[in-house]
Amino acid sequence: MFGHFSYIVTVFLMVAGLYIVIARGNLIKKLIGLSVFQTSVYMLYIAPGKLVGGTAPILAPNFSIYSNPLPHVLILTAIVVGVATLALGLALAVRIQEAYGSIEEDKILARDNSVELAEDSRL
Amino acid sequence: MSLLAHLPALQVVLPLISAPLAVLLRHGGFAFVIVTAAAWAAFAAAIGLWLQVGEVGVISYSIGNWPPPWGIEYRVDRLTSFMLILVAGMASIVLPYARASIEREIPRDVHYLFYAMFGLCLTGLLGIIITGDAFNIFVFLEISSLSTYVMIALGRDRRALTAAYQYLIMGSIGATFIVIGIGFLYLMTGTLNLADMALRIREVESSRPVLAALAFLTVGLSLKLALFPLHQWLPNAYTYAPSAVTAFLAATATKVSVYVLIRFYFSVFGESLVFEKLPLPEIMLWLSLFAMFWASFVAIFQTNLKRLFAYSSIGQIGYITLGLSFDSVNGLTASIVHLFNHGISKGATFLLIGGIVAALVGKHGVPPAPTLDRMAGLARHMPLTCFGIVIGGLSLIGVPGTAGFISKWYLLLAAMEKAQWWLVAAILLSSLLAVAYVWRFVEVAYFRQPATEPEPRLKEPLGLLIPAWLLIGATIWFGLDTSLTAGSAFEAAQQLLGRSK
Amino acid sequence: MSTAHLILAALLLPLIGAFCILLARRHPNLREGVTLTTAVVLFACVAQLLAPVLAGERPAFTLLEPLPGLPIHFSVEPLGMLFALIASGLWIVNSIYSIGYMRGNDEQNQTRFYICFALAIAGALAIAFAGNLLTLFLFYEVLTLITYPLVTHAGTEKAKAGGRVYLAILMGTSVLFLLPAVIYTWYVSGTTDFRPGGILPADLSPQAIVVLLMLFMFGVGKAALMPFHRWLPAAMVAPTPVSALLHAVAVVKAGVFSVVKIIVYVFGLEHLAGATHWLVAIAGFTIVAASVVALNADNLKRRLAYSTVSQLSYVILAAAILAPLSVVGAVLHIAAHAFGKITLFFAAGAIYTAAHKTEVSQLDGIGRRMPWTMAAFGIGALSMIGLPPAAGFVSKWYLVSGAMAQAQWFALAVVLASTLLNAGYFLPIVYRAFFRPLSAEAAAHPHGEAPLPIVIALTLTAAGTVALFFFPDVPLALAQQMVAAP
Amino acid sequence: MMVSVVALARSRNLFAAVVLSGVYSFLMATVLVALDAVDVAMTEAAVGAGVSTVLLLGALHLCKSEEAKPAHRPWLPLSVAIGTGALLVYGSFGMPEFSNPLAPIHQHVVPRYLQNEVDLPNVVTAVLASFRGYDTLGETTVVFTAGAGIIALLRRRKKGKRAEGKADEK
Amino acid sequence: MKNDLVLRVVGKLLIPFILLFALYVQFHGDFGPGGGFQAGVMLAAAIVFYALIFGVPATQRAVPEWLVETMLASGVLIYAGVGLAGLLLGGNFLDYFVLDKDPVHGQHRGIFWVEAGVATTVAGVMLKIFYMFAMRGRLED
Repeated sequence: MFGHFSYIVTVFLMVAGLYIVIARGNLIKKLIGLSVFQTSVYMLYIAPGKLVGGTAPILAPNFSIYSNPLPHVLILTAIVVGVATLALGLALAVRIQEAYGSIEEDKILARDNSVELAEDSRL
Repeated sequence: MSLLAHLPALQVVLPLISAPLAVLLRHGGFAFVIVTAAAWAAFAAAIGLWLQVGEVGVISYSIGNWPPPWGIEYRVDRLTSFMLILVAGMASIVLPYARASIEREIPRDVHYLFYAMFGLCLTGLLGIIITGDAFNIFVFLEISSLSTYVMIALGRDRRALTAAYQYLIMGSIGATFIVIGIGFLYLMTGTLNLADMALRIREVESSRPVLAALAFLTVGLSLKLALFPLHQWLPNAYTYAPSAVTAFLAATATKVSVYVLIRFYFSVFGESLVFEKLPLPEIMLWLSLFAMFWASFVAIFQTNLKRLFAYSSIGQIGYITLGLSFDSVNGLTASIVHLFNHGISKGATFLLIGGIVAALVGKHGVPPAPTLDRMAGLARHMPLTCFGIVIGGLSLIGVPGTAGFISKWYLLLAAMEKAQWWLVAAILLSSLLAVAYVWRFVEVAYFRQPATEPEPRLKEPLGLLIPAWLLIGATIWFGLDTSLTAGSAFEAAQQLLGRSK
Repeated sequence: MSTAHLILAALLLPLIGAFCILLARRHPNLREGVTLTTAVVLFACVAQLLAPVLAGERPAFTLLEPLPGLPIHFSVEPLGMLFALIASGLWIVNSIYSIGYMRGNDEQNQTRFYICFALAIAGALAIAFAGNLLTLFLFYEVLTLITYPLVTHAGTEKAKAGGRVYLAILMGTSVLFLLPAVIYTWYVSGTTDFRPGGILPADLSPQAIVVLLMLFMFGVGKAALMPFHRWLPAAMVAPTPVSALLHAVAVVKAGVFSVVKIIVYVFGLEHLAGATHWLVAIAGFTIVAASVVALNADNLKRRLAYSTVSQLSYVILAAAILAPLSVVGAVLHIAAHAFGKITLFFAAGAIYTAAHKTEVSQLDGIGRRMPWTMAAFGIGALSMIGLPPAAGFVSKWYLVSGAMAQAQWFALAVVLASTLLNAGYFLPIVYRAFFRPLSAEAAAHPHGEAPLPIVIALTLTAAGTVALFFFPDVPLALAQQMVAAP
Repeated sequence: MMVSVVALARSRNLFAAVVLSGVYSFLMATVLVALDAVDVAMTEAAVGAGVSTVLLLGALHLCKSEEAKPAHRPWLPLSVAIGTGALLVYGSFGMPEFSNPLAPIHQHVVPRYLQNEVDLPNVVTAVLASFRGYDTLGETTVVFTAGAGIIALLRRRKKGKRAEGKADEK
Repeated sequence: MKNDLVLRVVGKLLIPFILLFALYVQFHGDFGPGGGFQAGVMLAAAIVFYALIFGVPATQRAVPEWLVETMLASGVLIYAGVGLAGLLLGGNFLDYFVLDKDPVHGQHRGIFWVEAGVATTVAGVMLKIFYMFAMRGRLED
């Protein structure tokens, strides 16, 4: 059972993150949740790579067992991608704030709907 | 070593390099020239690869000279080259169009960035298609996605921003799901190379992680390709993005996701696993049907032309996934060929709508929404544009003589093989819905008198018309001669299902 | 010039014509001139094919191959030959007529009208020469789409509504029934070519055959089999030349033509034995019901439209009887009805142009003012009823004898009843026209004959109707050849 | 770590949320170290705790830092999240035991990496830059994309604010 | 806080070391943890730090916008350039073996340049984003 503890952690983090993304109306909060969600995936990759008694995959004569380096590489990439996404999302949030004067999903939707109604009424 | 041997690498790297160059030069004109040149080069490369595949079969190119599975492999088979042609071809047609189109839609000082983004999007899509490495798919997926978000957000309407944001959230979730799926596969097989994976997955077939991976990949990709319940991002994104972007996305982005799905289903998991262990085909069948009817139905009541055709796209994607769910050569052929046919028809349609928007800009300062009431009596001023849209629409309906008919033919044939007559009826009924929404446009454009008094004469912007009509021509041509499209698709389908006649 | 080239020429000429019309749009005279010459040349072109076909040759020609094993293929066989002759021949007359009509009522967008007309003819010819189901289906749809702008020509709300019905029924039936039928045929028999004796595999179950036949019969909405006939009256909002050539000849004949062709060349007469009772019944019902409606219709064009519906079902009925003789009758009726009905429409249009009258009840005494027109109308009416000396008699004769040969008493009863009904709704018009006194308000607005081109046109077709009675040789020969060829 | 996340989910003050996410990243980094993923840990610390936090603060500086109460009940999102989690759990049981040297990931591809063909002690760097160098090129491109994209989005217009949505409002 | 003496001095002393450490991470990445990405981030961090103390305008004088945007783009170009170099020297794309007579040295050379490319782009992007937000902010209030 303990063997899967890391997986449990992962799952918990992921659920929480996903929940924040979907449930929260605030754009920035959504992004935070998104990053948590993505971070949880790191565990999924890294944890299985660990070998008890192994060391970091930096070769040295006095070590024989190393943890698996490949997941580390992948996750490095994943982290970078994640932060890139985050930055972009924030930029968008800022622009939305300027265009709508709010970053609350509901308000924004309300304003758009009013606009669309006006559009349709012209038809 | 001749350059031809490196076509797979050049295919992706040329557009990739063009983007930073565009940024370095910081000038719209140069950026346009560079990116367009890169796109055309990529198109040429795609054709070259198509021919090579015809000669030597599957091409494998190991990047960094590390043999797979240690290094990253590029793998080109029939389907790959077919998709490459679609994407690169669309790019090389849309770019010249964009030149004239974004003049009117995007502030001048970000033009060079727009082209850079376009180049990156193209890079990403090509990379996804051609790579033979699971994680590499994810990386390039992100390249294309991020650039797409930006391009959508560049739309003039402020709702473009929210649309882009919504897409960013849903897209990232989808991407993360895909990563999880890939992670499971990696943990079970210990490799990231798709071909290698396909071999090693046999040992752990139908172990829970593999099934979970299948589920995660399906959900994630369905988000990307806007399968029915996960499509919310698409209408807004298509509606408020700049016209050129809408056309390019509609023709390629979702299609590439479908391609990835096909790859994983048939090349990695294998049909036995996908179609026998899980109720996946049934689920997909029903979702597709919902998409076909619900989306087409919603489309009928849209007032904004772009949005109308956006919903029609969701419906058309339904046809594609429906073809997948049959798990037969004809069904798969239908899907693949419809990827292409719907790509060109819908791309052409959006290009022409963009032409209308551009023409309307002349009157109002900023591009107005292409609502139907603005189309009243438009055929008198812009005959070629409207006629083109009609042809595109006919192809969506599946009228014989247009590309859409070919896809429908194979789809119906596949349904008949399965002797599912109700399905045949469903497909036909849904295409009648298409008639309904296309004819809404026809009646308004041709028979309704413009609401406002004498319209100031609208001119048809030639620069926008030519690329669009290239695609319209293709729509008709590939409805009459399908040796390229249906031929390749059929071949690809047989390769994927490992069946010969 | 080889026969294959002739086919190609016959298909291309109208297109070229349409293009020239577009170029000449600024000069009406030149434009109409182009139309006429195109029509004449086209007819000459088609006529050249007649001799070889009569000689038993089957000129063929393949364009492209959209689907593996399914080319766009043209092949001229007797029936198609006849249809092509009728369509292209009457186009000449009709063009003459159109000139008089369109100018007489100075209609809008005449250029669009002439262009679509030429294209429609091209479509009709392509259907006539179609060598397999795919080609037939392709141009069937094309014809629907091209004629749509002609139906909605006026652009009024009424026209738009009519267009909607037109499109909805024709598209709907063809997509819902015809397309699956075609694909299924391809699926079970691996080909869609038209071959004498049919192409369906012998082991196809009777139920399947019946279902397939239903799909085909209702799928060909242009044949106006009830309950899918509504588009025809709806299409009457179009200008009369359209109603005359397209909705009395080209389009509707394309429908019944397809029906006959499918029954003979896809199913094969002998394979259908016992599978067509329902079809006989429905066709019979359509004949009678449509006639009854026509009887109560006061609007002249509407009455003619319903008469067309019933007359079309004659052809279907004749084909459904499955007797070689009756099939001959069907083929002949295609020709006979074409001439007769176009004459009637011409007359109706002439009345509208000259006197602006559209209702039957307004026609009292008009015969004295428009003797030529009403005389032609009379002949057309005779042909519809099936009395000598009009072509209708010949075709009905074969139909009846075929029915007797098969002991199809129901069919006979239907024919008898409908003959009476036809008489019932045509003769009163003639009677009114010649023997009733002018109504007061009609007397107040004096008018003479219709413009000369119109009169010429309807005289020609009337003459044709009579001529077909005395010399039915060519159609007969074609028809018999078609049935004879096993 | 879980605690911080829960707090994150509950807190309505965005500023607090940002700080919490920073903390969370640090914790994550430590865990990663414990799992021998030093490079990843380093990056996570630099990015998660450093860059992201700075970015978020920057964004907050431009937006309101209070979050409104969610109007609708969160049952649907919760169920979706739970469902996903359940699927993950389903998948994760049946995976090789934690740190099982016989698991395929340790058996198949990796051994060759550890043979140190490129003669670099830090295998991660070797794999990153050489074996899977192409991924890294892609990664760099992603970063570049984000950068250029943000320029495109946030570049100040000389001609003042853009007329967003005006076309439809009038 | 621009005119807080302590900060200014500390900053002046500290920043060079940060830069140094960044370079260390960059080049020592082959032996210990670290690499182009981390180095790039630190580089950016140092300059951001500078900006916080001496103000954005001063920083922009030290590290002008155009330079940043150039870094942004050139990083990717360097990376791709290495790849193409391998291609021109007769290997596959991103083939480092051919970069030197001794393949292993070739590898080292390739990795070195690649890491450099990564660092450049990352630093550029981070700075750019920082500038963007900063300027946005200043114009807001």
